[in-house]
Amino acid sequence: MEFLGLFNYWVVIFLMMVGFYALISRGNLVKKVVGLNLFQTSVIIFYVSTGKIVGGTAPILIGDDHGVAEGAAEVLYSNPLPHVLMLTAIVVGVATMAMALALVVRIKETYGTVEDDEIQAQVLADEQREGARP
Amino acid sequence: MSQRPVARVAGLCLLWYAMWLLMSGHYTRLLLSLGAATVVGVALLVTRMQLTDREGAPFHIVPRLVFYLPWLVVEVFKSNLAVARVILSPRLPIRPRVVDFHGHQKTDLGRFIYANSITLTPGTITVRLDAEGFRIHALTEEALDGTEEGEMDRRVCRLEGPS
Amino acid sequence: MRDQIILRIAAKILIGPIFLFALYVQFHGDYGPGGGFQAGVIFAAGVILYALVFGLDRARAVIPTAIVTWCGTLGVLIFAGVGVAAMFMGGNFLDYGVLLYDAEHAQHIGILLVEAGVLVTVFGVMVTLFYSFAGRRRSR
Amino acid sequence: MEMVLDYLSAALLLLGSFFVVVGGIGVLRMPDVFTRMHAAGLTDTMGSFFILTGLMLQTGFDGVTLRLVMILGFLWFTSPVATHALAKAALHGKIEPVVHEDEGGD
Amino acid sequence: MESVVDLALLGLLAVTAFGVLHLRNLVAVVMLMGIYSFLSAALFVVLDAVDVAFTEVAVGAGVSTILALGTLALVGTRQKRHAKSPLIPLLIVLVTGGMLVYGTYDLPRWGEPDNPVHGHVAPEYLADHVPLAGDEGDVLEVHIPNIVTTVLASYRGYDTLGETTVVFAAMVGVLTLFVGSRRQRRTGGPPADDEGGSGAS
Amino acid sequence: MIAAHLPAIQVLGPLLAAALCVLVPWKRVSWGIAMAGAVTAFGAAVGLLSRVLGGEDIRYALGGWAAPWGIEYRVDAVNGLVLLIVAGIGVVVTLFALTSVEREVDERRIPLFYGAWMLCLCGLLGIAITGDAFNIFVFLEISSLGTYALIAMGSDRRALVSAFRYLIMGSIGASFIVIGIGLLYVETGTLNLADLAERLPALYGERTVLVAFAFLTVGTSLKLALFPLHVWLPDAYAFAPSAVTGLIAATSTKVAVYVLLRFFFTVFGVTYSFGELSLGMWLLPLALVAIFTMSLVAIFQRNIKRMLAYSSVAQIGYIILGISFASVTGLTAATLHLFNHALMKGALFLALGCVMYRVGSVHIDALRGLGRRMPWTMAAFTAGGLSLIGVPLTVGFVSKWYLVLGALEQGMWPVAALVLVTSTLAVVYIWRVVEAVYFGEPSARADSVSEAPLRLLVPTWALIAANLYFGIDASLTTNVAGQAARALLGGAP
Amino acid sequence: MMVVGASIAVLVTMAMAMARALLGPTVYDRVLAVNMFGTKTVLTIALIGFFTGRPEFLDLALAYGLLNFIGTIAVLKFFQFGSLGASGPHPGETESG
Amino acid sequence: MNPGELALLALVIPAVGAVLVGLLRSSPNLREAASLTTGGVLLGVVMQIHRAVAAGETPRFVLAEPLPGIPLELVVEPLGMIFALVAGSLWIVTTLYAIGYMRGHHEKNQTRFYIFFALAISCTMGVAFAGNLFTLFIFYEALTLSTFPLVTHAGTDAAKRAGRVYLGILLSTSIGFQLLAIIWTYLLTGTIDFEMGGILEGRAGAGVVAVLLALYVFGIGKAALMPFHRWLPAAMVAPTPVSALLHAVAVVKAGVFSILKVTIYVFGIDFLTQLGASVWLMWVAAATIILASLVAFRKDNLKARLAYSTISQLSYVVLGAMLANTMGIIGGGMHIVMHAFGKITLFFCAGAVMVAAHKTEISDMKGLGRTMPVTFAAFFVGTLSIIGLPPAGGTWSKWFLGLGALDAGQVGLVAVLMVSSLLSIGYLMIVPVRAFFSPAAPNPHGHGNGGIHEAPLPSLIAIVITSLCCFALFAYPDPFFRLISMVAGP
Ligand code: NA
Ligand code: NA
Repeated sequence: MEFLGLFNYWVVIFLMMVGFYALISRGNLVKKVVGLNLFQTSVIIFYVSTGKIVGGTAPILIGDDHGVAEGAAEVLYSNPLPHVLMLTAIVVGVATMAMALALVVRIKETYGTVEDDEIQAQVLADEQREGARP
Repeated sequence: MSQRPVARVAGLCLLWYAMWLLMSGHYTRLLLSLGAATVVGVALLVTRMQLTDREGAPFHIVPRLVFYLPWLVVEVFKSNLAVARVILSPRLPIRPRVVDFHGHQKTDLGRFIYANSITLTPGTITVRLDAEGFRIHALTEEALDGTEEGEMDRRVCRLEGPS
Repeated sequence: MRDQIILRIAAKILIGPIFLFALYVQFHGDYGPGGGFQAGVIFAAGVILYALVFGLDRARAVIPTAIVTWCGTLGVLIFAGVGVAAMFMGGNFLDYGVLLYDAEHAQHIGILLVEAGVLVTVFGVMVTLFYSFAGRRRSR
Repeated sequence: MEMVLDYLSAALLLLGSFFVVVGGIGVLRMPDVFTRMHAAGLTDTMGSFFILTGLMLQTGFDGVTLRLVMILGFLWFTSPVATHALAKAALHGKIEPVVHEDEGGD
Repeated sequence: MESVVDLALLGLLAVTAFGVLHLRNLVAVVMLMGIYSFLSAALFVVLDAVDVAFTEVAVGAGVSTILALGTLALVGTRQKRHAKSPLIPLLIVLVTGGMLVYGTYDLPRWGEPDNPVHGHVAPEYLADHVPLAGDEGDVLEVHIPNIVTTVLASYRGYDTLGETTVVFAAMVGVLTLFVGSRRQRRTGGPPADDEGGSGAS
Repeated sequence: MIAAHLPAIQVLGPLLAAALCVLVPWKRVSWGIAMAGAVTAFGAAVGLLSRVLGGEDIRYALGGWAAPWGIEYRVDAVNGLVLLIVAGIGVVVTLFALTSVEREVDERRIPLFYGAWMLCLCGLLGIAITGDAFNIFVFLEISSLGTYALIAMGSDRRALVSAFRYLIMGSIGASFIVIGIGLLYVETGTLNLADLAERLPALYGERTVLVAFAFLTVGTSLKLALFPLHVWLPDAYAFAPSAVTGLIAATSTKVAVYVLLRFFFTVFGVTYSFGELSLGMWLLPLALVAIFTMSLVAIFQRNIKRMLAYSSVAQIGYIILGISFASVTGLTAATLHLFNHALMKGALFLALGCVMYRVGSVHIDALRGLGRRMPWTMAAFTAGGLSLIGVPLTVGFVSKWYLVLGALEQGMWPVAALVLVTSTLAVVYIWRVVEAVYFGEPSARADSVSEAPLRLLVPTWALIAANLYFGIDASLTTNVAGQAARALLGGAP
Repeated sequence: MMVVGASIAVLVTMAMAMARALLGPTVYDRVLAVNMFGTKTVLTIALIGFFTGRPEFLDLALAYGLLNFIGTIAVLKFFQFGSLGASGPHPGETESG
Repeated sequence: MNPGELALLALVIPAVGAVLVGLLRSSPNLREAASLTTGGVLLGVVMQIHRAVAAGETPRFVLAEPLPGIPLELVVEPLGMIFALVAGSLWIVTTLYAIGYMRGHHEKNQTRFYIFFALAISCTMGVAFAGNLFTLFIFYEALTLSTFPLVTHAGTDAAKRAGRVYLGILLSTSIGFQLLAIIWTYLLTGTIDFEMGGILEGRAGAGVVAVLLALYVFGIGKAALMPFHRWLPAAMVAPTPVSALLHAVAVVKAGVFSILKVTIYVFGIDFLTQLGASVWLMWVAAATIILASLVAFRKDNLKARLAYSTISQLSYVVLGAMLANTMGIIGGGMHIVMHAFGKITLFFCAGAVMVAAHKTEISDMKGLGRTMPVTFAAFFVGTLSIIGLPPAGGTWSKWFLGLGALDAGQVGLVAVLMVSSLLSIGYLMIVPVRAFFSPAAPNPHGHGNGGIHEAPLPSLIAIVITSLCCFALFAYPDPFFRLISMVAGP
């Protein structure tokens, strides 16, 4: 288990970077959004993994209905705080994504394409037209 | 077997509340009343969505389903074995084919059950179901045998009951 | 529409239990995983399945756009309203403990109410989003 | 009794694992999407059936069992629907099933 | 044992990520994105974060995928082969990733119970023994078994209000983009307007 | 009761207004609600700042839970001032929006517009007031989503593209911030800023803390458009509706700077940021390059909104320069410029909003000869421009004064000289406009326009008046800024 | 410990499904693989619950299956109609004419 | 009303005048009457203040306190009084001249012209009465901005280009160097007040003082010290009254005045002498004197030649300041006055020639003295004053500067002064001499000089007044001498 100590984090970092790379290297806007999603999801994995205690269990107290734990002392619970934070992060992620996708749709409707370079060409054309106008 | 719509909805409510109670495991007054409210609310919504007819709440076939399902599980097991053998054979002895035929079911619900039963048993898949009838994709001829025997067709017709 | 027999019937049977499951998840968040967010999404998923199978127009007829948008807003108001109520009853914003005489019980009620707010907003927003995307025609 | 249940459970899990893996192999080996659906069916039907029943035996009759039953029911209900929808879409998408040459047909 | 599943899931995640990077059929990409969410949800279960897993399944895998499909229906499914040089993005990613890896060296080892993160703040949550504001240092026990729920809805309820507001904000944002823009008009929406993206105006 | 709950009301006003704006179908009513939200926030900000200046340390436990378990609001001179800026600008620009937005935004979107508007404001105020690291992220996202929507509502189609690019950059920034916060959390177990500040000194040598610092810095810098991470800003400002440009130019980068200040000075502490990491050495050249290159680029812009946007990036450079000195004078300069730049850019963009309202373009050719047609608007632009240049008796001068003083204090007289020399670049780009406006031949379009309506002129001139007032009597602002600077260096949040 | 064995078996199958998803060749192959991947994840989650000793969270697996199903239907609707909003049968329609 | 309030009034009156001019724009006669009246009132007020100052008072008035400890303050001290007297008296004359010129030349936008003219005077008064560096800087900048519309008055591309040069050099030097120097001074001393004997003594070493002095001297771009002199010739595109304003009344005088003021009140002449920090700047000034004179030689355009003459002459004042001794300061202070009256006369004449004869090039003016005798006679008087020959006022300033140079032991500078005087004889005296004594150039259009007569009457009156003043200042320099002596030490 010892080597997992850092290895786990490294893999997660690797995942993050693949998403990040997709986000910044791809010209297709949808692909960018997907990359962003991957990036954010991986950040969430990173966070959640920090709350884990090996041999621990989910932070839902074992006991009676009212949360009065029977022998709660012996049970090791993982840290609930990262979980709460990441619930928020997931929701934030999907909100951002919805917004991004809506923008992609509108861009497609006005530019006829969702490829970055083709959009840029049209933006430049707009710019020139504006400059040429009396 | 024409139940009145209200009865069907009531039946759904009962069924759902039972499910709620089974799933819940916590029987406080608050949760019990929330459960009741939930069931009623969902029933209203589903009625508004027009989902509570004989297809959406097919209580009439439930008694006969008890006999049909065990048979189906056995059929599924048998065909699973057959397909597993095919997959594990080095030469992959498949002879895929597509077959069209009409079922004898009188209702869409019956056709639904028949089509799904066909698909559920590996080796055959209902690829189309419409006015022209069924179109089946079969992995091997043997897989098709079971269907063409009409055993399943008969059983589903019986399950469907008199229209 | 006879070629939709299988999906049609499957959806008819599934959608009710989906809603039920959503609310089950909502109200058992104290004891297990789940709560307003998850329940809201699952409830919305029920509506989405309905729309996928029976068409968007049909879904809009049953659950109008105005209503879901309204829900998306209402939930925020419920959540914030609980907080404001706490302020009026002498506590800090969102201090549920002052809502009832018994602080512990008040916490439970407060949590129940804010989770309801979350449910309503998440449901409303998710369905609004689906309506928005699915309801748009493709250009070119 | 405990022991028996444990062994039975293990046997069921093993059986389930077998079907699941075979289904996976099938999905890789089969030549086209339609034939692959049959293989995938293996994992969804007997694979899930044996694994879930095996798990049921590991716990008493309680909420967990109930949920396992519901999961199983759900999988068995939705799996053929999804498979059918897929097959129909594939046909619609002009995917011709690979059919054996000396097809007798009927 | 958890670690085997953990590693297997991480491996599958990596494969999925590469798939996303390389496939140019956007539907496949979106489906892989769904898979990515599913896999991470499974991972969350292994990491004892069942609530997160639930949310990831519902929000990440469910809603995101459907919204992405809805988008593809409107923008098409093929990605152009990109001509851009991958060097600069690669450099950025390598630097960023390198930084993070560098930072992990002083990170507490994964999963140890005596990490600082488990020693401060969280214990009071888990003991259901959180102090109230004020000088007296009173505590209030909430007695709800799912600590995540209590933290989410009460201790850090304000974050959750913010989060609900974020969801609301997404709705407002998407509606502002779709209401009254050109497409709507063509599909028989309300009367015309001159808003929404005529070129240089 | 109200006094005790001012911190909550500060954010709650706009939050509730956002929800209510969307619910009503009438555009004027939703504007009224938005105005009420903004005014509420402004009142709360004034109340909070006056209490802070009275020596009070304001803490507010949300949900009644003690920090660090619960989230707490904490107000000192630093964020008190930021709150005042954001809420004050919010009121003025909302006033402006009534007329401007009806011209630039589709009728049916207006209630939604004000919803997004209030969300943006609510988010910015939330970031500024909170004492919890993760809460910063949540409110950052609220304001960001609002902003993306607002920018995308610009009538030029390029607004969509710039909103998308901003979204991507903003999300990367937010993710970096989350990573940074996460690393800090892993090291300390807490999210409360004050608690973090207490626990971090023991961990100063740790590589993880360093990386957390780096990620927080880069993430925030993306949001505040610190050169060279500014690429999203010019187009976003240029193509957003006029009122939106006014709002975000005057507030959102300011709030991001505040976050940076908070992390540098309160959380990590000046000994770590500027002692161990010698942050000043990194920030100083960055700031100078930003000031210099961005001012130069501004000179060549023909879209005046974009010109001012580049100028904003340069002006952010001035703020960062002040921060880089890590001295009381430097921080006073930075904080002052935070406030002053909000006033000047707000005024300038609103003046351009007036032009947009009448002429429909802010291209330099469209502005030719407008000096006669729109004398009040153009006078406002000129006055704002003079402030931007740093002419005495405007707020711009006050900022420059302290900035140069700060530089000279460090013995960096070449830096001081450079600061002043670069102001002359501002002279160049402002003067290009003034010359076109007053000495250019009116274009056909400009020749037929009349002065902007009073409802636009009043808010514009209100900001100009503030530019002049705080330029002639800077005692209030310098006092608050000085107090803020000392609070930052003192370490207490 | 057979639970672990079963988990590994399921994970191996998931890997095979993943391979199919990446290999295609047609989009329908990918959908098939993804759907299969999803249902196998349901099993994985159920199994994880057992070997981590907290099997009471199976609601999660149920939700999983549900969303996997809806996702698959959405993809297929997308392929068949090119849109998610296309009209379908009326729910009141029980028997066809 | 106490003298401090009077000082404020001196700023307000021209501003009020500007408003009046704006209100009366539809009636040119009333408008000009308003201009003249405010000019008269201003002169009266300045005289009042002078009485107080001559009596040894130091009127003060605090306007505001923009930055803590840094007030916006008016303080009238003798040097400022000199400047105010010059500007106040020349404004009326210039207005008078402008009335004739602008109408005779059919200029457009005359209202704008008078408004900004009045505003410029208001700013000039502010510069003259600035109580500290900050106030000085503010009015200095305001003066730049208020004169910009005058420089670009013609609205042509050439005018706009000139305006850009004007603004570019003046603003960039003032912001880049002067402001820096001010803030630096504040940092070193904690104050920016003008104090007799300076504020820097004991607060800064020789190196810092040298740098600071350079920052001030070059930062005060209005003094047109080379190499920051380009704005002055460029601004020649402006109408002649504006040139008069720039060269004689307000702008360049504000520059050299500021240099004197900074030298005396910030550095302190004793401190400067002691450090010798200003020696190299003396030579920069000397070089400017000679180089500008040489350039002037090569200009055929009369106004351009006068412009370079101004550059040269201003450096006399700078030189006086840099000498940093009593005689130098007296010479510099006196030269502000003398040059003002001399140069304004010359510009008035140049403008008169332009209005009446439509001639701008010196080579075209041969024989013109016969048709415009008054004008060229006045030009001759102005020339005498500039060169420093009796019986014109300029004699005094040259005399004191020479003494100052000798006191400083800089014999070389005396030589420079001599050479410069010779040069100015060469390039200035030649103009009236040719006008009177050369035969008229053959007229290409063939109708002789019949169309040419003297300048418009108001302009002519102005010319006569200023040239008489040149004589008067030779005979009666006492008021100015007394004032400058109050600050120049024993
Ligand atoms: Na089958
Ligand atoms: Na929960």
